[in-house]
Amino acid sequence: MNKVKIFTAGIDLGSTMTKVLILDGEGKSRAQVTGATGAEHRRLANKVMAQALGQAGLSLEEIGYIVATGYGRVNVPFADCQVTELTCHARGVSHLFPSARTAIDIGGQDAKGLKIRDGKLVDFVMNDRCAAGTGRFLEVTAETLGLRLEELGELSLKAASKVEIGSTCTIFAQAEMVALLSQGRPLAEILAGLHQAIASRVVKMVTGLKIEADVVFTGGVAQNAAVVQAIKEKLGHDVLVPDEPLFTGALGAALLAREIALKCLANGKTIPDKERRLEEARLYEDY
Amino acid sequence: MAQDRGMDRAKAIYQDRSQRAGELKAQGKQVIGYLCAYPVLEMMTALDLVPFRILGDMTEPISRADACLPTVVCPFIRSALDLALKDRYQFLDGVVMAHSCDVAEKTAHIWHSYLRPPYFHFIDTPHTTGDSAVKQHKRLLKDFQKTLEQLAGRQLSQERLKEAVKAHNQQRALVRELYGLRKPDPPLISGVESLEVMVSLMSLPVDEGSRLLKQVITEVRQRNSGPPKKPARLLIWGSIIDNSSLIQMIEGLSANLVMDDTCVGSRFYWPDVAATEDPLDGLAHRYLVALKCPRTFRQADPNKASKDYQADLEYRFGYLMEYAKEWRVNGVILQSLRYCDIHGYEVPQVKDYLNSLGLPAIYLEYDYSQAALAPLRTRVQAFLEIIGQGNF
Amino acid sequence: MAYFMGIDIGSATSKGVITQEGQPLVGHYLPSQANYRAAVIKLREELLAKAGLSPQDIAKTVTTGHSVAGLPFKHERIADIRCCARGINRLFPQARTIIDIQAMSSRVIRLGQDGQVGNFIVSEPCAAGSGRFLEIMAHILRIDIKEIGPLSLRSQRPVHFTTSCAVFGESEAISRVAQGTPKEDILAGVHRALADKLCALTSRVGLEEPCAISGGGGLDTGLIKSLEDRLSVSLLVPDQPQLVTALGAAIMAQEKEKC
Amino acid sequence: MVNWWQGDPILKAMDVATVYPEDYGAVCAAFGAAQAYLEGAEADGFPAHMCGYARNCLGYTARMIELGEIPPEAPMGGMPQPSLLLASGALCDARYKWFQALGRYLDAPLWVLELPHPGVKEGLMEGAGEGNIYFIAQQLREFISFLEKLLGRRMDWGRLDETVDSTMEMNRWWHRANELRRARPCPMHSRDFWSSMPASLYMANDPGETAGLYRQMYDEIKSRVDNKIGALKAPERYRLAFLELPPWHSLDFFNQLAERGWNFVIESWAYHPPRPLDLDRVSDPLERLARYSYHWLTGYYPKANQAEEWWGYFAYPYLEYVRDYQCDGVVLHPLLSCRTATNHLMMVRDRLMKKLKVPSLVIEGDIVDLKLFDPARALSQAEAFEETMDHYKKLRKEAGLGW
Ligand SMILES: Nc1ncnc2c1ncn2[C@@H]1O[C@H](COP(=O)(O)OP(=O)(O)O)[C@@H](O)[C@H]1O
Ligand SMILES: Nc1ncnc2c1ncn2[C@@H]1O[C@H](COP(=O)(O)OP(=O)(O)O)[C@@H](O)[C@H]1O
Ligand code: SF4
Ligand code: SF4
Ligand code: SF4
Repeated sequence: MNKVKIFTAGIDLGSTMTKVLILDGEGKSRAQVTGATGAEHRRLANKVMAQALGQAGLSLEEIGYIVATGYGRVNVPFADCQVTELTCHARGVSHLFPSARTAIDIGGQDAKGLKIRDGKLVDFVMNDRCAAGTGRFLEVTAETLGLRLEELGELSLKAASKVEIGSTCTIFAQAEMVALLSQGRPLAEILAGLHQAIASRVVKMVTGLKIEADVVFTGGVAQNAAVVQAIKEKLGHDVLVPDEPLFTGALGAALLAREIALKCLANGKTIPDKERRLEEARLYEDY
Repeated sequence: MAQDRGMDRAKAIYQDRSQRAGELKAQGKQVIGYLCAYPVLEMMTALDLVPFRILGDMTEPISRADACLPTVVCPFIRSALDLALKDRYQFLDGVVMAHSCDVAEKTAHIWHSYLRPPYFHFIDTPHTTGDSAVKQHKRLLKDFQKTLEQLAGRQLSQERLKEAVKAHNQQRALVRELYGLRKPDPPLISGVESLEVMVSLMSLPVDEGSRLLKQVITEVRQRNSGPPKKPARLLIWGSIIDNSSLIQMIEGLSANLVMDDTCVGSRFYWPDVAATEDPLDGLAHRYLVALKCPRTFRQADPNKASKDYQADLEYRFGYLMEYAKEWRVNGVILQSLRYCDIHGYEVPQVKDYLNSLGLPAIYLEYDYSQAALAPLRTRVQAFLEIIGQGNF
Repeated sequence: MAYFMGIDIGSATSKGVITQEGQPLVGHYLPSQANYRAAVIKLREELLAKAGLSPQDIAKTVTTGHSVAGLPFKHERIADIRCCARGINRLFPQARTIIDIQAMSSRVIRLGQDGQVGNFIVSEPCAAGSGRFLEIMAHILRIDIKEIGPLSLRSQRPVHFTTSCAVFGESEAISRVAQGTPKEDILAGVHRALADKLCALTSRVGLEEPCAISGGGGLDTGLIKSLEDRLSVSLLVPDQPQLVTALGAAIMAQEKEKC
Repeated sequence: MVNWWQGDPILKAMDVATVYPEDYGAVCAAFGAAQAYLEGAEADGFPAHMCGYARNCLGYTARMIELGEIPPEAPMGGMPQPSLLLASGALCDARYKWFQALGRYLDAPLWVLELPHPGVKEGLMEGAGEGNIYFIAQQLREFISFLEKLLGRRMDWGRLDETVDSTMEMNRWWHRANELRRARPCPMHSRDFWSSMPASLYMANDPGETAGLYRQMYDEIKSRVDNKIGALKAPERYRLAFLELPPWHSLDFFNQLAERGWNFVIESWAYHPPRPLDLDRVSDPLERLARYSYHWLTGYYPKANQAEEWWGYFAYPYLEYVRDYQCDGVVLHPLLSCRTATNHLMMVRDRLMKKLKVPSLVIEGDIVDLKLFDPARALSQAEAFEETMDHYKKLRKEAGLGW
């Protein structure tokens, strides 16, 4: 059935970043593009999509099926269907690492743990109410210190020891950090403390799933080597990180899109063909 | 298309619970507020007192209650107390509370101290179900009867009490009939509508409630505009749900909520009171033993020297399997309000039981606020995706 | 003639006041930024310059707020709650309750006689209940913090904000912006949410009138309005609410000197 | 688990050794070993807001069963696997729910003893007290027949009689020792109370021997009082009450307050023995036990009723304590994981202020979970609270309250 060539796309409209990934007829990645989901960019998810289409040299009509996921999935007018980021991440993770049984994903505002069996999501935990221990923590840090996000991890790995960060509140951890700096604590050690704080919060949350190897770590924060290191230490064993952890959700979405499309075709049905408009996406419905 | 007049009325009462109570008071009736499922309604009804269930209001921010209750207790109770402190329960002629859970017990004393209702009684409902506990419960109900009689200014005869038992049993039968209409696929009545009806029943005198129920049942049977068919048929278990927005959120996804085991729902109405020579015997037994809430300690056989965990689960949660079978449930939502201990401790055990039945379940904890629902939606949707994984 | 200095080292701004004969002479503040110590030293210099005084002229200095090690001048530390109470007492001797809204926390103080702390409660460390929430919102809406009060007062239809986390509140606001909700309605919603939190905090120690406001949050007219609505009282608002604690510190410096 | 002398004397008289998981929870917390067990319980799906003792016990038990032996890292040699679980319905839901939840791991029979918690007015209705006592005694009888079956031996009633008496004797000395703490300066700090109270509450030893120890303690405290020796090195500047359970993992916190002259002179009502009760004429030992435990809970009711305080057991006693021990202030410790020790605190705070003009400081934390307690934040409020205490001291003088 894989004879049919069909392009599919996944769009992961996260709280912080929008990610689009397009798969070609063979199921290989043809384009992947990210954009910030900032206050004004968020509405422009279509721009990121358009860029990805440009990269792939395709038009919207040529994409057989589009799955939207992430925080802003609920209203993406050019998607054919919405699937939660939990399912999409699980799908992406098990595609990249068929041996994965646990996945930890830390994004801009959420952190989640996924339990995967035979490539399928069977259980999960995620944060709510409080954004402590998420990527936001790092963004705020970078902003306060005038550093780039990419620098945080490496700097922190240089620390000889680490400072204990008491605040759990994302927003106040920043203030605490400032205070520590003014006490003359070395930057690297403070950063090490912050990374530890994120890792312990997330690992504590994920213990609720009874972690089993292999553990895969994804999401934007997985690009930060210090968090990866801290999570390894807390878990007491290795974790696998994809080459492009940011795209795991979008990849999962595109893979699901492909599955759905192929299934429809195999059953002799036409792919659900609803009208697509490449226009603004909304975050959540008004209700 | 038939006009859902009973449904409309139920909805109207759900939206403004105190209005009818006000009218009844104007007619000279006394309205007694009660918290939880444990105050014995029949005794109030028999003395011509109108039992009125005290609920919270999820949409109203809690501001006054924090002065007398800490923030680390169940937000439903905090909300109910908060409303009272804001004079929203001022119309009550009396209040009766029971030792349903720890927080409810303590709140009873706080309520009594701060609000000083004209009549107040606390029933220290036992927590075990052995013979001595049932006897103790009966004795406590006799004390309750004494204070109620004082309030009503007359004696309670066994005949009147038996009549009240009948009236309430009849209402329970009607509720079960209504729930029966959720068995077809798609169900004839949604979870949201069903909750609205339950809340309105708890705001009306028993006969009036039963009339409303009959009307609703007739309408629902005839309607052709029920909920749409959806892949998931869910059962919801757990802490009190007195506001439809959680259910609305769930039913806004690809699921119908077809059955519940919660306190403004089947848990409250399911068991009947047995007709006994002394009606207090039937009542003492029904409210302590037959009513199944995790606040009561029950186990398969207390006298056994060793433990069979599975048999114990079967004994405690077996009814959930029957619900699941009869209502053709394919997934269960376990929910607990944050800081609700009695449900919290139960969760892993209910999960064990549901696992043994092969029924998928998800646990949600929320803090009784509208804002908490948005993040829950992703969870519920992911759960529905897990149940329906074959669809991809 | 004796001069006294009070310095309040806040997490957002550091503030200083010099008093003369028990009356405020000059006040000054600057951002604390990343280095409290540097901020304090600079603040002190600028404050002295503003008053045209030299360090020797100051009979005693009290610092309050964050504690900073190794300050290069003699000073005594006193808890900020006490200083805040003294400050308000000097400005509004009739006040019985203070709602103090700082960047990182809020507190409600009941006053005893002579500006003594009668009772108090400090909010939990959560940004959703402090001035920080306002800063975040100003940032998202791309407006100056000074504008949020006047803007919010113009709102006709405040949005219903029920979020319990400042970070999520931020996203909620962002999506509101995306939906085209007017800024003033978003701000009024934020003010209401914050006022609700402060109201709950207040109820834990009880509100006795008259009630005064202090801290940087007191600069926000929109927040004051929401608080007044929520509490059904009218509030005493100092001209420079953010300087109240520093003023109190200077007053404490004088008290300490006496005994 | 603690059952306030309902079941313990019975177990003692039948030679059943007892182990108390709450006590062990405090031990794990003090040794810093609790965190892993708490996480274990969470991993098994128990919500994090539940009782720290319970989660510690559940996590520990899960690990013990998984290993098939006492975990090697367990502090003080660990807790052995029990052959009977005796739960108590007194004071909190958590406790019988928690032992029931142990059924996931343990194959041990479980028995629950209830203690009625009437309201003040309801408890004082005609016949109510006797009815409740009858119910307790009846339950104890049922428990004994179960034990006899389980153990295959008969109750030695003579021995039970003695055990009950020595239990009461033990508590009498312990109570008297605590009464001495009214002295100025107070001769015994809460820390000493917490380290001595387990002997009374967790009846692992012979109550007769314990009575001797408490008696010695009484003598020692008495001589301190006679010589005006206080519990602190520093002069006693403030006398305080601590409500409810302490942060077992951060007891150092109290030393820092002690340096400021804060003496904690009285604490959690629920950890204190009942006021002595004359039961000499009651010949049935079970009835004596029933009356004794019931008196512990409801002994304050008549006075609470007079004072129109409808929360007779958890809120009212503090009105008496704070007055009798002449406290300047109260430190309240709401526990994120315990409703029972927290429910009443706001109300107590309010009543103490209204009736006695005594202020309270609220410090949030937990008994076992150290992540929830921030000593630095708490200490930073101490200075301002001193001013508050000074202020109310003046007001009390003005109001003629006397201390
Ligand atoms: N280069 C990088 N190095 C380290 N962290 C990064 C980098 N890029 C992004 N991040 C982190 O990733 C987060 C966004 O992750 P993402 O998975 O896209 O979240 P979401 O789906 O919620 O938008 C940011 O908050 C940031 O902390
Ligand atoms: N002009 C203004 N309008 C409204 N709010 C303001 C203004 N200036 C400061 N604020 C508020 O005051 C807070 C700072 O208060 P401040 O008392 O200085 O805090 P801290 O002492 O912790 O530094 C800010 O978080 C902000 O919310
Ligand atoms: S939800 Fe739980 S804590 Fe709240 S009243 Fe019900 S049983 Fe009690
Ligand atoms: S503590 Fe901080 S991160 Fe947590 S809810 Fe409050 S504002 Fe949000
Ligand atoms: S009283 Fe509190 S600490 Fe004690 S067992 Fe109950 S819930 Fe746990």
